[in-house]
Amino acid sequence: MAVVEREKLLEVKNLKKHFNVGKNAVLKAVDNVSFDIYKGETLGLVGESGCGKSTTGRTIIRLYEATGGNVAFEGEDVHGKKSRKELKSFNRRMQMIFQDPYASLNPRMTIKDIIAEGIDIHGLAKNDKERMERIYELLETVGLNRAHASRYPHEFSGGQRQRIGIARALAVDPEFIIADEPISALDVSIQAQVVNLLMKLQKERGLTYLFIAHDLSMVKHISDRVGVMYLGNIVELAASDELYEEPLHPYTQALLSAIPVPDPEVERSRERIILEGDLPSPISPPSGCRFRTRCPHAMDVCASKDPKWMEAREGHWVACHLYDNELNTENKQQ
Amino acid sequence: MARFVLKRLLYMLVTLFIITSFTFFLMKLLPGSPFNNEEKLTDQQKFILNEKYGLNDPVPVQYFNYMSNLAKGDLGVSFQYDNRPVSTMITERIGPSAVLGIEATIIGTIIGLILGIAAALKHNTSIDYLSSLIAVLGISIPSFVFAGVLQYYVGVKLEWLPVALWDGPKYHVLPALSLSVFVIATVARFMRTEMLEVLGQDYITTAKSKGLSNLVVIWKHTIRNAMIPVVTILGPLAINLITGTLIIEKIFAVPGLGFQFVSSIQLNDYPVIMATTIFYSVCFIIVILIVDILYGVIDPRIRVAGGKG
Amino acid sequence: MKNILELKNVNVSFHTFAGEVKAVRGVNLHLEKGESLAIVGESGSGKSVTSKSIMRLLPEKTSEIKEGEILFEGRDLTKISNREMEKIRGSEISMIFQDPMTSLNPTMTVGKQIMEGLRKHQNLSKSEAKERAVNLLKLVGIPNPELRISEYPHQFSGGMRQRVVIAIALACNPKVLIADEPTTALDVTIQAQILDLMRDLQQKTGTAIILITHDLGVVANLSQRVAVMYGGTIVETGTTDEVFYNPKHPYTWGLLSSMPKLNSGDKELMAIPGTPPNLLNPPKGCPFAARCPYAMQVCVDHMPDVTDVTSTHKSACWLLDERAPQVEPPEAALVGGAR
Amino acid sequence: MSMHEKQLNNDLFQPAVKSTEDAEKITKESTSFWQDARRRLFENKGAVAGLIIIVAILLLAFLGPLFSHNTFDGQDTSRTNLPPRIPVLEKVSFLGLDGVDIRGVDQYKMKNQPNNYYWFGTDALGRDQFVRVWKGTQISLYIAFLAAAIDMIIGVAYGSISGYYGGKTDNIMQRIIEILIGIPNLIVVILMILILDPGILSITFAMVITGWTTMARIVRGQILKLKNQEFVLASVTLGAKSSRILTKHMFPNILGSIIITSMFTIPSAIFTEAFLSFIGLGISPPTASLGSLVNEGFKSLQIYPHLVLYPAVIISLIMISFNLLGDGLRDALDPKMRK
Amino acid sequence: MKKSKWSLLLTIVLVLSVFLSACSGGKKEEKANGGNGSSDGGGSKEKVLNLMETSEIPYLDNIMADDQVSLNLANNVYEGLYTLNDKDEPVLSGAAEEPEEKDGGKTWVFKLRDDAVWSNGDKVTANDYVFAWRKAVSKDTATQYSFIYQVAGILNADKILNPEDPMYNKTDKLGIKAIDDHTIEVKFAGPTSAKPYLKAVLSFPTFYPQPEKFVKEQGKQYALEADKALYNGPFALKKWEHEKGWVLEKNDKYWDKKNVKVDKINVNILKDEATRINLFETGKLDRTTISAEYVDQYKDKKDVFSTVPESSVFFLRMNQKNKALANKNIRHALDMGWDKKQLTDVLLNNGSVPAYFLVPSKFVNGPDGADFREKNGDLNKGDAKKAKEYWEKGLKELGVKKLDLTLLNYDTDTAQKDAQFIKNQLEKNLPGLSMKIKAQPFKQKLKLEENMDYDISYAGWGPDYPDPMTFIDMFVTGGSHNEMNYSNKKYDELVKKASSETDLKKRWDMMQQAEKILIDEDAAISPMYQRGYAFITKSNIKNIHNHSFGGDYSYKDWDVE
Repeated sequence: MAVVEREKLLEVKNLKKHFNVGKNAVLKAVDNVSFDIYKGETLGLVGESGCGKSTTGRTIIRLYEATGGNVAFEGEDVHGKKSRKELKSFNRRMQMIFQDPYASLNPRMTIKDIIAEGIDIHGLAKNDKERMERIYELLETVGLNRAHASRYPHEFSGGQRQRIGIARALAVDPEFIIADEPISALDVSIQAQVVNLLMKLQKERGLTYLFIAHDLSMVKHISDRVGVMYLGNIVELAASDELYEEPLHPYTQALLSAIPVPDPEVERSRERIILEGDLPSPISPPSGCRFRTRCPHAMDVCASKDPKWMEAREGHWVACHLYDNELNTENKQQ
Repeated sequence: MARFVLKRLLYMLVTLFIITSFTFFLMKLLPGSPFNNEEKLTDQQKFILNEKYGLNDPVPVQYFNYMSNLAKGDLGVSFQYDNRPVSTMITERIGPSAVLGIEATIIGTIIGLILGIAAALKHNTSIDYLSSLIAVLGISIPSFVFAGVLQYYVGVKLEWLPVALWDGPKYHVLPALSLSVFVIATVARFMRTEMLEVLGQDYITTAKSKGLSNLVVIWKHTIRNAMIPVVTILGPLAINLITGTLIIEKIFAVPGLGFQFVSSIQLNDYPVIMATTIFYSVCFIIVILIVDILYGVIDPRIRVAGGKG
Repeated sequence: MKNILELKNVNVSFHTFAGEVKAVRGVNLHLEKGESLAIVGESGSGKSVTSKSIMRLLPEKTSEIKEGEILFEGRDLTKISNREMEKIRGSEISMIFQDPMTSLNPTMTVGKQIMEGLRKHQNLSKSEAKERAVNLLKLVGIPNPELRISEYPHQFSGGMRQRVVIAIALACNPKVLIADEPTTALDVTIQAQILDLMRDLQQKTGTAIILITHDLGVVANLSQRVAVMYGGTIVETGTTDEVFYNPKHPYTWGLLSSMPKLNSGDKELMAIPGTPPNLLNPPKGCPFAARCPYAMQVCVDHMPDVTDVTSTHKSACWLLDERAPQVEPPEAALVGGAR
Repeated sequence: MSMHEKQLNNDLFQPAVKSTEDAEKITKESTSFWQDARRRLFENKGAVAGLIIIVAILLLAFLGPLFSHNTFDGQDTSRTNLPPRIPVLEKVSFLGLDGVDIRGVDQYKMKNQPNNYYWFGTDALGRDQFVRVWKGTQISLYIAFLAAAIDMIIGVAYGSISGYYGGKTDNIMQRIIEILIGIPNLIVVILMILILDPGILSITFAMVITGWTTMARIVRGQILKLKNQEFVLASVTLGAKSSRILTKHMFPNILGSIIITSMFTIPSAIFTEAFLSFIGLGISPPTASLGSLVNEGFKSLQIYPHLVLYPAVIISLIMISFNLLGDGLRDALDPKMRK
Repeated sequence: MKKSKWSLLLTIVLVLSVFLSACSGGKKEEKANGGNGSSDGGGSKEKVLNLMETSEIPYLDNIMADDQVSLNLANNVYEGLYTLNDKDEPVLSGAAEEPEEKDGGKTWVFKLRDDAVWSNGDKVTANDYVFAWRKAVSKDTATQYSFIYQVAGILNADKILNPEDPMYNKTDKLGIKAIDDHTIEVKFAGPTSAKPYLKAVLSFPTFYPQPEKFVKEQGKQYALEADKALYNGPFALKKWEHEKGWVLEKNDKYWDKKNVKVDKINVNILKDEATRINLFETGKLDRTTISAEYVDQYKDKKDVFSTVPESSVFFLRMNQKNKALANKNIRHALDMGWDKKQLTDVLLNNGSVPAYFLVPSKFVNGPDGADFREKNGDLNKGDAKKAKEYWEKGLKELGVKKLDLTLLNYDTDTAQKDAQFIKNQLEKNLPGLSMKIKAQPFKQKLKLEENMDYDISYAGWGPDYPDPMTFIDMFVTGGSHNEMNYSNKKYDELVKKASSETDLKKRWDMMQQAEKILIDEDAAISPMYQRGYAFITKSNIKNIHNHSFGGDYSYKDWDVE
């Protein structure tokens, strides 16, 4: 295990985020999600669209008010009543990078004003000169140059925009960054630019990331540990190598086998686990284990009982009845 | 679906109640009495008249009385027209207004759609510019100017059609035409934008890639989808026409509701003001409901969403 | 084997307010009967424009095929009348689009949308067309096709919709199917289903497929031959194995090396710096020169010729010129270690 | 290949010197959103024509009255209802600018005014219609701009609050709008005129009281859309206050819609004022607006067409040009059109 | 569900088309049996008039009638004891002979005509009069013209109509009694000789009889539709399409039908003037009023153009609650300071005449047979120079140099034009004056006048009965129409005395003196003009004359050639 230093930066406990849709319908976008993030690591969060991974990120940073559970940042509760000052200090320490490079930059503002927004809000520059210097520095950090400062977002390519978004987040010197699908909208050749930049920044500044994506190969590449979400729940969480080499949860297994590999030979010989059907609606999720409707190993118990979130091996957590020893004692053959 | 309509109807009642109450008190703020010959009335007469119509009561009492009558379906009687029940007054006068309004809406919609579709299909050609010009002119020139010119040239000079009055289908032509100009312009404009939008959609490409001819693609795939938003503007537009248009009714001597309403306000004919307002609001709300339902008919996506909500 | 489709020196331009955008510049391609060819490239490389120009689906007013021939079974598609083209579309060549959410008409039942093409091209009666539509839905793996045929697209999930789109495309047993990023908008698990389905169907029907994608994984999965496009030109083509295991063009190297491999550990990804060229004012020389780590002075001003590596493997790069220095592809570009 | 081999110098096959900056260079000239919009606007012939007409009318409205020695209120019963007569142009008889009325009588001769020229004729009180028309244009434009301004203030504030705070606030505020639409405008207008005394201000207020609902709806829609845009969320995560989000992020982005909407408010305000004049609730004389001039002149359409012709033409010109400009602005400012 | 959307659409289309065809179909039928023939297209000898009104009939019930349309209709479809002839003189109609006077003129006994019947054949009886008169003063009827019973001085009328009087609403105490089926006895509160106009007043529709049985049968429905009323006049209302128009036909039960020349009158409601002219030009309308603009067009066509004087007088009220207007000189100046002739000749241009008086000319003749105006002539007539003198004197008395006054005005177009003219003239002729025009909707204007919340107001008055007193008694101190705080003891005295003076000559003199005080001495009002109307009439229509009070026309006398 690569993680030696185990100082918790963020603790998420039983986080819930429900949306009211219509009169009696509740969309349980995030339901009872718990995980920790350690200082300096990157936690990847993967899952299909609609599984609640982005909602999780946005709830952590208080873009959404949590319905239940709590989030502690360095032991301090993030949610609950806060003074403006406290909120502002959180905002400085926790930042976010967004998915859509076109929608995440205000088209009516120049790049310098976009990047300097955090500086302005938190008063991080004493004067205009200092402010401009900070902006130039940030631009250079993300591989852009001074000349770009006075231009408008629409003049930039997707990759450049995403780097501007990163510079904006960096402007307040955060400790923790939630990257919400930062590369999904980019071309392959550009994705690598952004990922490399993020990794470089982590190394230089000791940042901690929550990296949300649906692209498993990228997540594996960047993350120390990876959590897999399905329909509002985390179903498996482990160090990335372990997860990829020995996935426990049937969903994770299916997910991994579904990734197309850019290697014709591998592809030709690969046995896929093809999941039947689609993601059920999060408004009326299946009872018990939410994955059971598509699970190749579904048992009777899966329909009646929620699987427990347990540590199947050291540092490898899973929520699946297949690994519930108490349940499986009689079925166990080994 | 039934539940959805029922819920909406209930909700409509609440809105209606508030509009009614608001209008009642606003109307009571208008100075002057509702009596024709107010100028000549002595104080004694005023007292007697007010007593007869319950206008000596404090306004809240009058309001309560009105509302309880309303609940019983009694809209009261007119002050300016000999105790005539307001309900029959409205039902009598709505006929011509509605016929005219519907005719104008139909004419306007058809011509407007043709213009809009032509403009979109021939985007950035002279046809497009011509149709846009017609649309802009239609919106820009007051309808009474059209009406006046049509009446004078078609009616008096050419004697093709009756100048005015309301005696049969050929009497409808000029007023309906004058009214439809605005509809033509609005619909053409809207349709053009929507058509252009739909023409850029992926499913049009899909349809084309099936090998469908242009005509089929436009007819079956484009127009229907472009019509959906047009329906929304058509509803309120039609309501405005159907509930009567003062100026056109005046110029063509159409016995409609438009003039009635304006004069009732000018003469403080309280029951007529109230009834017309209620009538108008009910029409408005119902049409919006119909538009919503129609929306579902045209657009299956909304049908389901509506049914759930 | 005979080429069913052949593109010869195709040039396509768009007219915009800013000037002429040369989206496709001199593309040569061929497709054999029953094979599957992938066109790979990033957005703006001209791959979608190429496919749409085969179908003649580019906007009439703003675009123009400036030069070249598109031969379908020997007939030049750029020269035939609209009516003849309509006969070919959907019956001989059909197409699948990227976003199943928007490529179906929301106000028409799924069945009708399938039947439309059938009735037009095969003169089927309504009931015959319906039967065929049900069969098609069954074929693409939609449960209860009899019921679902009268539902509207919004009642289907994304994956199911893409199946419907495929059913529409396959309705008349076309000889060529052009799939324009058919899985990009789908989730991985659904993507796997669709890829499986397409491979399956190709085997069953023998339809030749042109697969347009930016995802090399999808290419490896589905296609026999690959054409890599960049800046409106084809920079490398070959069999899948040749392009993956013996890439010759630095752009192909870049593409391969910028993708993380599940088994490749924590090595830094090799990113391609910079951004793609602006086709409003395309570079005189190699379009990739500005981003190419191996660029030479010649690259900037002179368009490289196509060099045959093998009879099937061609690449347009000055590095293949004998005067150029020998350059080895970066380690990260080597797929699976095999060569 | 053979050609190149002859022409190309070996030196060219040296690695090119590049900096990463080149790769990130932006070749296009820097244009802000507004510059871009302005360019687009000026490319739209209709919009430019509209703009020119508006400017011309504005100029004439203020300078026009100076051309005449008469005041807008200068009555003289000896020169009533004179048809237009313009020097020089009077010689071109088919223009109808020779002072001869539609019955063929030279009114100038008849009313003993041989040396006077009234470019637009005179009205029933013998007032110079030329001066009155331009004064009326001033008033109409003033009303229109005032209405648009108030509409903007109320509509924008209402819509922003409703959209930004959302939830219950939004719900209640939307219900209020629905009710406002349901209450007959005329009652409100009459009440306003009673409370404020007839005049420009009361008319404007009366129109504005329910006229802002469209603006509010549009602003609300835009705000709702913007609220979930990622750049707004980014600002929230940076700890921005509501005021900052509204002023820095929301307003600049809805400004386009606001401008477009008010472009269409202006003609509708002029129309409404004309309608009020029609039912006798317009501007208080001797001040005139275009609406009241048209309304007054309309009655004698068949006898003294000049009384209705000029104000009607100017009203129409104003409407047309604002509509054209509005359309042009919509095309120029609508982000959807930005490609 | 899939099928239903099309069927729903289909249903809507069907319903619409049925609706439309039903509407147009209905119209065709009406045309077929309604016989909307115009004068030229009608039968060989049928004489048809095509006329117009500007509004719907508010009241078909003659007792309720309180506006020109209703009064005019009542005058032609009903009949009372007297009618006005073409010289506006009351002539016997329902009454068979002049009344027998008793009690020194305080009681009149009328014999009713034997051959007068309702349109259903029932005889018009004495009881019908008693029923109608009692109905007119009842508080449940609350007709706005109930005051006419006080004007006529019918016994107890004022007590019955006074809510504070113990006799309030005791309608059976009204001074009318049926002696037998054909005889009625009317009792008056005072001597009838002081009221030379009494017989004319009795020709007013509020005094017409109503068929008690029928009225009671119909209940609330009475007179709401053409067939819900009985007619005893020369014409009967045959068809009444609300807000569109109505048709009068010769009443074949009318006792004097041989003198009714016209067979049918089509009346359309036409609110727009251009439309009326266009209809006239296309031969669909026989007669219409025209406004100043069109007068220029038609005034040379002598065969169609005519002007008709009216007895309504328009004047400016000057509110004496305003300190400046309380000054007599200021008022004199304001009256003299503008050119009344220009107003009538250039602006109104419709036969109106400038007014230097309150009591209109050609309204009533005095006991000496001369017009009221003949002796009193023009009052407070002056020119701009004289006006200025008064003005400066007034300003000096007030101790100011400038005056701001607001002119309260109707919101009609013509009134607006008049006001602008006056403003312009006054501001030019009276230095230091600045005037604002405040136009208000009719009702609101009345309210402001009632509250005396104005400076100067454009007002008008039409006679309620054919006697100068209907004008003169308006301005007594505290009078309900004296909405300008005018008070002059001498004036009050004269009016009071004149009301009970039985010597008609003396009475006449007193009224003339009062008018002089009002205008010449006090300049309490500034008379503007006596209204006239300009008409265009098809040249084949003859014998048109109008009444100065009550219903405008008696179509009975009209003829089509």
